[in-house]
Amino acid sequence: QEPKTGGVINAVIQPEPPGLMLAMVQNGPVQMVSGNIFEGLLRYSPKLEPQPELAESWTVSEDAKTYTFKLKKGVTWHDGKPFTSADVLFSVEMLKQTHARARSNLMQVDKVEAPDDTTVVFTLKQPFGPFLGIFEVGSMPMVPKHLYDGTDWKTNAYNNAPIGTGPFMFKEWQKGSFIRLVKNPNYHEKGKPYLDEIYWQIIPDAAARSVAFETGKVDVLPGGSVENFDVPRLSKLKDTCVTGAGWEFFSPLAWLWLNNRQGPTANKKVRQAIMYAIDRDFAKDVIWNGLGKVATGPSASSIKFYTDDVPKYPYDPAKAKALLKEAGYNGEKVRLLPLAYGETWQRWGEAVKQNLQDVGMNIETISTDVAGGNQKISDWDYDIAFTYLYQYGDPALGVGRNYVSSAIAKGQVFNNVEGYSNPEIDKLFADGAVATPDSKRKEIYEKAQKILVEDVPVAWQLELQFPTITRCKVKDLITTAIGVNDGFKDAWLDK
Amino acid sequence: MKQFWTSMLRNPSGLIGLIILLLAIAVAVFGPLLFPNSPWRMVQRPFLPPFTLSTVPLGTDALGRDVFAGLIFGARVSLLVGLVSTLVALIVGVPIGAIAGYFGGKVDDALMRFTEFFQTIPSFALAIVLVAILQPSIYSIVASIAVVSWPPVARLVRGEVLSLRTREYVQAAIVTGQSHGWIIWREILPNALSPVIVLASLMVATAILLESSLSFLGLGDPNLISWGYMVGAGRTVIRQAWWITVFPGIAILISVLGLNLIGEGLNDALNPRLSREGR
Amino acid sequence: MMTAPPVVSIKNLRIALPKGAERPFAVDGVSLDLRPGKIVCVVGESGSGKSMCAHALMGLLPDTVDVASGEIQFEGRDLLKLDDDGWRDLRGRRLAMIFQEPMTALNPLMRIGDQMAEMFEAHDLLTPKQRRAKALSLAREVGLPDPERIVRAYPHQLSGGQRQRAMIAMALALEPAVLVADEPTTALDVTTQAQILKLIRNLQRNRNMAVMFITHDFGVVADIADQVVVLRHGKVVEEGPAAAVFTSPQHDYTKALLAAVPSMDPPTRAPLDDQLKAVEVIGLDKTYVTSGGWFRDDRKVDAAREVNFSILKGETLGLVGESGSGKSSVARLVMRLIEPDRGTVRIGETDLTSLAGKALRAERHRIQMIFQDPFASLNPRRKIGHIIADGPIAAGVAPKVAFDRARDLLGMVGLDAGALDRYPHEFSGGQRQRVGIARALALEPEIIVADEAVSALDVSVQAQVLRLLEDLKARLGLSMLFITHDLRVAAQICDRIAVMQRGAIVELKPTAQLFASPDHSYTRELLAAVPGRKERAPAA
Amino acid sequence: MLSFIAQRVVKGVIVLLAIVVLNFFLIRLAPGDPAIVMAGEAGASDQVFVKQLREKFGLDKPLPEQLLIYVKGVATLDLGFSFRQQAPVAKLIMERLPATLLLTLTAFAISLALGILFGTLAARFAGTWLDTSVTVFALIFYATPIFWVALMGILLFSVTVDWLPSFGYETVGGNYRGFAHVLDVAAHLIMPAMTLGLFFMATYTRMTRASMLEVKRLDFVKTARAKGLSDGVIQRRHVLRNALLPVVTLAGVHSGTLIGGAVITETVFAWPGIGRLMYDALLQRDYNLLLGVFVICSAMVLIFNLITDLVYRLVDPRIEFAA
Ligand SMILES: Nc1ncnc2c1ncn2[C@@H]1O[C@H](COP(=O)(O)OP(=O)(O)OP(=O)(O)O)[C@@H](O)[C@H]1O
Ligand SMILES: Nc1ncnc2c1ncn2[C@@H]1O[C@H](COP(=O)(O)OP(=O)(O)OP(=O)(O)O)[C@@H](O)[C@H]1O
Ligand SMILES: [Mg+2]
Ligand SMILES: [Mg+2]
Repeated sequence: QEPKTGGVINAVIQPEPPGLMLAMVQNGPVQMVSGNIFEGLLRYSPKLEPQPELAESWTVSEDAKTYTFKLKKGVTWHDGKPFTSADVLFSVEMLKQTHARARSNLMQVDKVEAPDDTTVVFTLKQPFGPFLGIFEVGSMPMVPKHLYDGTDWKTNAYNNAPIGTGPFMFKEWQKGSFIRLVKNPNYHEKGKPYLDEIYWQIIPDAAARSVAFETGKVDVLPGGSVENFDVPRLSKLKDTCVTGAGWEFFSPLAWLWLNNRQGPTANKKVRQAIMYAIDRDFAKDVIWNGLGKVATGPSASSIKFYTDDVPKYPYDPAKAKALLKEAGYNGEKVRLLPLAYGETWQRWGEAVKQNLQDVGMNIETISTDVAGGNQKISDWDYDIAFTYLYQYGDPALGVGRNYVSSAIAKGQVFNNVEGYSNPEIDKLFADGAVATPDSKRKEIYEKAQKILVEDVPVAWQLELQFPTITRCKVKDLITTAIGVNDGFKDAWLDK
Repeated sequence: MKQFWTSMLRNPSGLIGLIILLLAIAVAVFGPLLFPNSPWRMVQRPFLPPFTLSTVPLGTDALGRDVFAGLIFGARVSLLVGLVSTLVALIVGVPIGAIAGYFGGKVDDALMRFTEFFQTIPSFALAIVLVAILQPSIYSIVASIAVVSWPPVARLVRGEVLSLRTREYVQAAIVTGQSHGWIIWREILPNALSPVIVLASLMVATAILLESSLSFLGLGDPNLISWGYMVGAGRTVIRQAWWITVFPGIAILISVLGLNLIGEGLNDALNPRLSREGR
Repeated sequence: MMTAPPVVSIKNLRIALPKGAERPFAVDGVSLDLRPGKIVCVVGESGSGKSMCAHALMGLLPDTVDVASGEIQFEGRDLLKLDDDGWRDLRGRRLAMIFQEPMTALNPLMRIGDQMAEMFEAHDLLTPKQRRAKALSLAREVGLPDPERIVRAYPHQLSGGQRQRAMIAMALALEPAVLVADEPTTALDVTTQAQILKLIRNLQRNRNMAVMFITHDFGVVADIADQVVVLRHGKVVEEGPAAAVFTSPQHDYTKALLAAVPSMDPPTRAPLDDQLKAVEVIGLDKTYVTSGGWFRDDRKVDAAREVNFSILKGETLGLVGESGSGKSSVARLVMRLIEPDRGTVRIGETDLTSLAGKALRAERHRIQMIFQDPFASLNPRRKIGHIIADGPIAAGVAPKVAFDRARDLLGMVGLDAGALDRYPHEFSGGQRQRVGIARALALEPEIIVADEAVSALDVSVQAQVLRLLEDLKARLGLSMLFITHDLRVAAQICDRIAVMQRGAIVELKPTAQLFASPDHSYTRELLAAVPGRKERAPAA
Repeated sequence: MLSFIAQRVVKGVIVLLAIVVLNFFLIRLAPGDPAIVMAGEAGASDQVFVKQLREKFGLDKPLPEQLLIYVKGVATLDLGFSFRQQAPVAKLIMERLPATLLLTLTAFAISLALGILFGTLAARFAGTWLDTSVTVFALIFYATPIFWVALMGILLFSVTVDWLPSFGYETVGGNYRGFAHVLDVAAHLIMPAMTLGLFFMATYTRMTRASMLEVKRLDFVKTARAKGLSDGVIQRRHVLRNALLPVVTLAGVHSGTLIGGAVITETVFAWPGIGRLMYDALLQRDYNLLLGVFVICSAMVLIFNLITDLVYRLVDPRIEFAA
């Protein structure tokens, strides 16, 4: 079908982004809105293959240590200034200070150079398998040097009216109400974007969001904007399309942090018992409405080098009880920290608590808001805690960080929070990141997965799926592995 | 006393309110004995509509838990929160009000500034912040409800004491050489009690509402089931499973209504002057 | 003088009280006539049904009571058969009323002038402008000072007497045929009362109105009545021309009432010069300061200025003066219920003003107080026994002993021992006042301060209580500070009298001397204003 | 009158200052650290990064110093900077304040108007079925949790019949101008304002009823009847005006509750007011913003109180502005 030009889309954004300057703040909603304004060097197909965006083409040296990007010509910022390699160099420097993930991704980079206006060369300290996977807009957005260089970034006026190279330009933000983006007439891909305007509606209450969709006030509900319980009902509305695509890059995986340092969960048998005690199919079918998959181990099935040839933990309360007995557990209190991300997660916490109580564990739920929960997790002050994390396509980016002992550090809510420490695993992940070719990496990672699943450092639960719900007239909304976060440049309305 | 009960029982609204409250208390006290299972237990398939299975007469919620059992156990928490937080508010508010009203002058001034200060901060907002800071638990909820509800008690008691203090029988107690504590306790407070009791009955109602609002915002005690929690938990699925929210909602409505009717009845029974002339 | 035909004639009126009231009929078969140019005084004790008669005549009976039978004839029709519109037309225009409490009978949120103008508005008379002009002239007619200002003032800006004048102006606005006045002067000072009585009398004569005047004060009756009707328990027990009722009362009840009115002739008393001083008050000063806040001037009232007096053992000192002159303040200062700004109160050798806390509490039993209001002075939630025994128990007497003594005291004040276990509301006003006396005596005080101790009681009860006090005082050798605004009472009970005006004692003399030859002009004014002085009730 | 206002303003400032100090410590007591919250949202965090953020926010300084800096700011009407939202707190609040004022004032007007109307009716027909039904009607709204009424309202008026919009302040992208815009906002306002207003209506209904019955017994009403005034005039001019005095006082005291109640209403109806801003700020530990909202809310309560006091003083001549 031939795309049609024109039209306005109303999408829901939740919660209200704290700002739109992607280089400074990077939570979900910011990415979703700013993915239209800013761009990265690359995009990724649903199969996680790199595709050109601001970089037209790229080459990798023999020793896999030098990556040369050729930038697209004729790209301009929204204010008309040209986009050049100087902007890339500046962005790398700035992101190292303001963007935690970019900072750790770029740790491998020895130096970045710009031989000319349209060429950028990254030289690595050592080969880094997943290096081509760090260039999408959320991980490394390009920032206009001419507006930020030499200013106090955090108070720069353009933070509130960001200037990017993307298909849409920032127009208006009524706090608490909506954010309005308009078409970039000078966009570097001719004919795109098709839409005239995007309204991001800010509706804080989940029930109100589904009503807004139902009554036709919004056309797009990005993943996670309504409670799962509502998805089946909304999908049945007429003229409504649902897709689970657009999460391949993130492949969110949910698990329970188990405190490996102290308390009952320091005992491997107890951790295994927890795996057996939890009815994960129930969670998938009832709490997530059948969306997603039961996780088999530390890696989501869409991630490179995934294997399901690992020990299995089916729902088996009897075995769980036996293991607990073996471990000598007798009723010590275990604190469970659910995730304060809304109803679904709360229900899930209740179900898990009930499962664990059924096998004789003494569970006390600790309730906190997001901030309080993060504090407790980062202080290692918990026994069991819910979380879900993105995997960023490659075990070296999103998996290893959760299990290697070098990633143990107080004061953070990600990485090795559980305090698992196994020299063998440390070595495997260290090798895996720099090994070539891929077949070698595969071998290493499969071994690591087996060891981890046997040890149960954390209790893996589900590969999550956040369906995007749209009116069927919205076409080609999701074309890449980061879905709605990659901007609406391909989307069009079938009127 | 006897007179009080007869006038209370003769008053239709007071009677209805009393019946409702007694029923609710009976449910809270004896209900859980009939339901030995935890209300959190997932007993049936989720979203089972009410009146389909006699074992779960009011249907099940999103996880397949018995709504009826939740209602029964919830009565305990909701009433407990209502009663205890009111009690705490009285324990704080009555002495402050009594001391301010009795001693007057600078003491009064200081205590009333203090009270005003608490009244200036929007109460629900303060309650939210307090619960969030103390971490949601039954104790923090009771404490923060009490913190936001004692100022009216203090003001009411102060007002009463202020006017009672100048009564001749109080002066008589002073001139017969009785101590301040005795005078406040024996001569003043018993006579200031009736408006306080009326206020207290309304405060219990307000506290139940407050608890439900906090639960609605996800600031309830995660280990205890309460009506507010049930409404909050069910609201996202209100479209496909109305019963999850409607039954606890009605439970809240009826108990709050009952308590208000009691308040009305108490008011009529304790301050007969007002109601006598219904013209 | 020919007797004119009555304008109003109440026949056999009977008003039923709701079930459970103390008696079935508030008013039981009352008949009386009102004639133009005549004042009919309705007298009787509290609760005898006086107000009910008045309200029935105005059609303002509360909903809870019903007219059971009878009729009220007025200008050829029976008022009791009127509908709401009929009443509305008559009220204000033909029938007008003045109430007892000038403080509360006016709407606090409306200007005086507007409230007067409402009288015309209610009957659709005149234009708004004329109404205002009329209000002004009415204000002038009832003798309100500075009428231009007064019509624009709000009720709280007027004194009690001024308010009552405004009420009268309102009642007279439409020249009604009948004026009903329900205890219009009871809440006022003697001096103000005298002025208002004179005003009513004059206006009524000029306009040839029929007046129904309700009072319980025989002095007032003696001053203004043409006709007297005596009510008791809702029934008329005696009726006749004023002179006849005063000189030859027929009914026993009337006789008793008249006998109970204290005389203005002080009885002769033995001098007490050789006694020691029981109380000595030196240079008491007290100024009430009502804080006006940070940016406002404080309001100051001098309640006591350089007050000096002493009371000898066994003596009764009277303290008289009009309302607000500072009598109660002096009493409270002497009792140390409030702190003096300056001055000393000495009881025997003890300086009470220098004590505080425990030490003060230990000395308190030596001086005790009897309060004015028999209702407000007893804690409604404590039994009589406790009320009396609490003081001794607090002073360290064993409870058993204290209760035994309380029983004796009840006997002494004329109540039986069963009263110990009952609550105050089960007693009449007179009985409660006896309980109050018993409480004061329980601590075996040397001095008793009685602040208006009999003012709230009906004359007959008042006489009994006064006798009781005299008797106890003599038996126990007490001294007494007796505060009253009623000079008749003071005349009967006091050895010496101090006259207070605006916080200062202006004259202090032995009673007989004060009545015979008052020195200060204010004392003279007070004496002159006592109602019923000329006619002099024939009493003991 | 001016000095009265001045006095109240000075008192208000002192109260506000106390609120600032108390809340400052209260909020800092809360577990949770804005730096960690933000770092977490960035998708990864390491200690260097968190430390940077803490320095940026000034959270590394000792508490008393932080307080001093804050109080100094407040004294110069500078409520600080919200690092999360990358904007001055005052600006963020001012963006939201009009919506909240519109909502609360409308709700206030609705509750007062309906409450007085129903209270008058109930008092007029006290003891009859009308009295009972009015009282029960008002009570039901009082006894039902606000969020519940809101949800039902949305179900009924937005979903079932689609008469009223269910969220927001105006039709986004509607580009209405002039009167059409006013109508649009009004349509959005009806449900939230009603929900909030109906809750408070019950209190005013009862208060008005009780107060009317009380005033009716007073002597001056008898005086008015003795004048031959018609019942309507007596009710309006004499009874109602006097009966409203305690209602006015109550209304002032209530303003704090009203603003608090707005948190839930604003959440359910996506009303872009400061109630929601506060709740979001709390969840994100946006200290400066949270404090700012508290200060502004308390200031609003103080202003409400001042206004009711002024109204009271204008209505009741017995209370004077100056001695
Ligand atoms: N509103 C009422 N409802 C019921 N009973 C009443 C009411 N008002 C008065 N009574 C009763 O009616 C009787 C007569 O009362 P009324 O007011 O006429 O007495 P009064 O002679 O005017 O007394 P006072 O001198 O105290 O004013 C009393 O027994 C009183 O208790
Ligand atoms: N607590 C108080 N604060 C301020 N002013 C007061 C106080 N008590 C009394 N006053 C004022 O002091 C003055 C004297 O009052 P006091 O009660 O002593 O008079 P009184 O002679 O007993 O009058 P009454 O005959 O009416 O009882 C009055 O003007 C009164 O308004
Ligand atoms: Mg009377
Ligand atoms: Mg006095």
